[in-house]
Amino acid sequence: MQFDSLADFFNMGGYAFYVWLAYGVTFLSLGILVVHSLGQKRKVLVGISQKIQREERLKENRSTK
Amino acid sequence: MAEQQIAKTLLSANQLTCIREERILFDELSFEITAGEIVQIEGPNGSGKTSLLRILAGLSRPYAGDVYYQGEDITRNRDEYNDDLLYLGHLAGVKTELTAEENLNFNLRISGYDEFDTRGILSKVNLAGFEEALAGHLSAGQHRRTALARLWHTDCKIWLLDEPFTAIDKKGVEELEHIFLAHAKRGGCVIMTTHQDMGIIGDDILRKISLEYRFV
Amino acid sequence: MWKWLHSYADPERAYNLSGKLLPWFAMLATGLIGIGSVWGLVFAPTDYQQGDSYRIIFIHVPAASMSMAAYMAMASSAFVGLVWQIKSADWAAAAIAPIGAVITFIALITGATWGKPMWGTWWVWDARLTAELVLLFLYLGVISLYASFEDKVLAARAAGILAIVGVINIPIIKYSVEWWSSLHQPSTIKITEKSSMSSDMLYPLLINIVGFGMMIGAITLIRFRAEILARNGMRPWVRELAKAEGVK
Amino acid sequence: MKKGISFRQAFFTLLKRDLQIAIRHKGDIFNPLLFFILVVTLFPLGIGPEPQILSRVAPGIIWVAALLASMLSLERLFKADFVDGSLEQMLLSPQPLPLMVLAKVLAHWILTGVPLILIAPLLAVLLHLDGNSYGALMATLALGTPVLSLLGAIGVALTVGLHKGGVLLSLLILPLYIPVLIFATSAIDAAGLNLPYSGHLAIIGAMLVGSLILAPFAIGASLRVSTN
Repeated sequence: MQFDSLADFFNMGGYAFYVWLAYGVTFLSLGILVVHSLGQKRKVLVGISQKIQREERLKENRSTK
Repeated sequence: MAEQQIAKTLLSANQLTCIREERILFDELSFEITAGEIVQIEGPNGSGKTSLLRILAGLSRPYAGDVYYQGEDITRNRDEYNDDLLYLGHLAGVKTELTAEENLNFNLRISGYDEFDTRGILSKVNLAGFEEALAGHLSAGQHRRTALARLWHTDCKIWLLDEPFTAIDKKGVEELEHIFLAHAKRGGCVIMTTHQDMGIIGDDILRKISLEYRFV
Repeated sequence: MWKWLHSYADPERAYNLSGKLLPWFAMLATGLIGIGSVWGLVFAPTDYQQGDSYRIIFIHVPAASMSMAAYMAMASSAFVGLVWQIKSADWAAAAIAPIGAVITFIALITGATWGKPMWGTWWVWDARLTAELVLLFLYLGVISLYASFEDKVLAARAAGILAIVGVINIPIIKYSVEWWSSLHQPSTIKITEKSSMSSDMLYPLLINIVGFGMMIGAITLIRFRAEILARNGMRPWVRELAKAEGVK
Repeated sequence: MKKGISFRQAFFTLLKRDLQIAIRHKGDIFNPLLFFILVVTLFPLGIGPEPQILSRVAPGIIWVAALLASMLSLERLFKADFVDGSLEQMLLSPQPLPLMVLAKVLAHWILTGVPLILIAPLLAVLLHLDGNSYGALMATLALGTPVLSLLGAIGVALTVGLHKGGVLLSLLILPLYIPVLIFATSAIDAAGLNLPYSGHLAIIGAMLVGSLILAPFAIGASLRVSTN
């Protein structure tokens, strides 16, 4: 353990702003990337299921004519 | 017997699948085209006629499947295949800044011919007198004829023609039909898409490949 | 020789295989990055020259090294896709691009926040930062080219060609930028990690480098799976998945 | 009806056609040149007219303007051919595609690169470029602008089928231009200090050879994707 107290740790030897900015930006952007990537799958599947419904409506239209 | 068949097969499509915008246009389409055949690809708009023609020409890559020219994959011996292929798309490939004569001259030279009578060929497609007119000033039909003129001077066996009769008058269509028949008789083949009825080439000669509009 | 690759080129198999791999990558990534970062932030000794500001190194260096590695991975995947016409490889390349861009962005930002206390300025036209900036442009080029094509099969092929052109140019760009910065700047204001790093500093760094690699792998798998689904919307097995999802 | 066209003849046939079209369409030659001149004249207005400052930044300004002009003019390299179908015909001609592509890029360079090289000394005078640097300026432009055309053509070939070109094109190819810019401007700087610059030229020459060999294949592959 390099730091005597929690306050000391957060202070980062006076470089708190830079160190926490760097770590903050890193984990924030990684988090956004992960969430966005995870969301993609659902978006794609919902898009496809909507397309299937559209196609079925089209088919019904054709067969009733 | 079998050997003879192979020798005569010019082009064969093997399990072609084409997908556009996540829609299947056709799948696992296989056929063989032998020397002397005139083939019409038919189907409603959006059924993939042009796509099929472009795949056969090697311009588009199918989602799956291959096209074979004389038993070899066309993507492997492209230069050789192109040497025996004449493709005319719905875009004419005619430069508006050049005259009809210059256009034909260029098209023939780039196809590899070095001796030809440009004016004679142009007069065959009724463009006599228009040799020095800029293609941009020609009418739609004349513009199209400038591109079609190549058919009168070629030894390519495989003709792929996308809507060749567009903007061509009745007499012109007849002339084209004659040249198709002559080409087929010489051992070539013609594969085309068209919505127009043909007068001379009857259903007994014409082979049809039908595509359907598919929803899924 | 490449037959084994072809069997995984089947989209459904690739989808299932990557689904099996994903938890391992994700676990390793979170574990390693967690250990490495805590070790680096809390337990690693303070640098006697740079004080605690040097702790940025534990994310800056992994991000910087992985940004280049991700580009290589993207380009090699694109190369496989182009030469052997394997579509899954094209999709994998398309999946890596945005991740690489984010990693490069992180390398730039952490470089700047490290530079401010060290050099007294946020940005220096240092060879490595400049090369990193150019790399970001290359990534953005690939991403926006991919986004510009409506037909994603074509988009992946076009982006693949660009990635390969980029990978041939990267060494030239890197070399020229290094040469250029040595020409214009005294070499005193370069970040130089001391080769004789104490092992207490080195281990967390190495752990984080591996962790970043695993993380890129994990996110690539996530995006790759979504990409497979999007490109195979007409296949029955995808439709089943979509129907199940649509009911929810 | 024998086929007797050699590769050389096919190359010059295409080259001649492209030059002929450009001569009937003069705007394509003059507009990029005007753009080049305009960009260069904007800099003194922005920076100030002091000769020392201008002569210090002159190599950079001329080269950056040359990059932009080359990129702008390249946008039209394959566009017309794509729109009227000539591009498809070129891809289907029995001639090797990289050769055809090279002919088109060469025609384009003759039409836009050469005038740019010829006008550059005039602009260098306006920017008070150091007297010793003129040789280096011309040499780097002569060796460097073909590299720009070849690399740029890859980007153009990739985007020719897209509706939005300009901004995307710059994102694709400007990063690739960086090495040329670096070596060319430092060659001019070195010449200004009376230092030898043959090493720089050799590197630019190597880039030219490398791109002459590799770029036509990349351009060809890109065109096949774009016309798909």
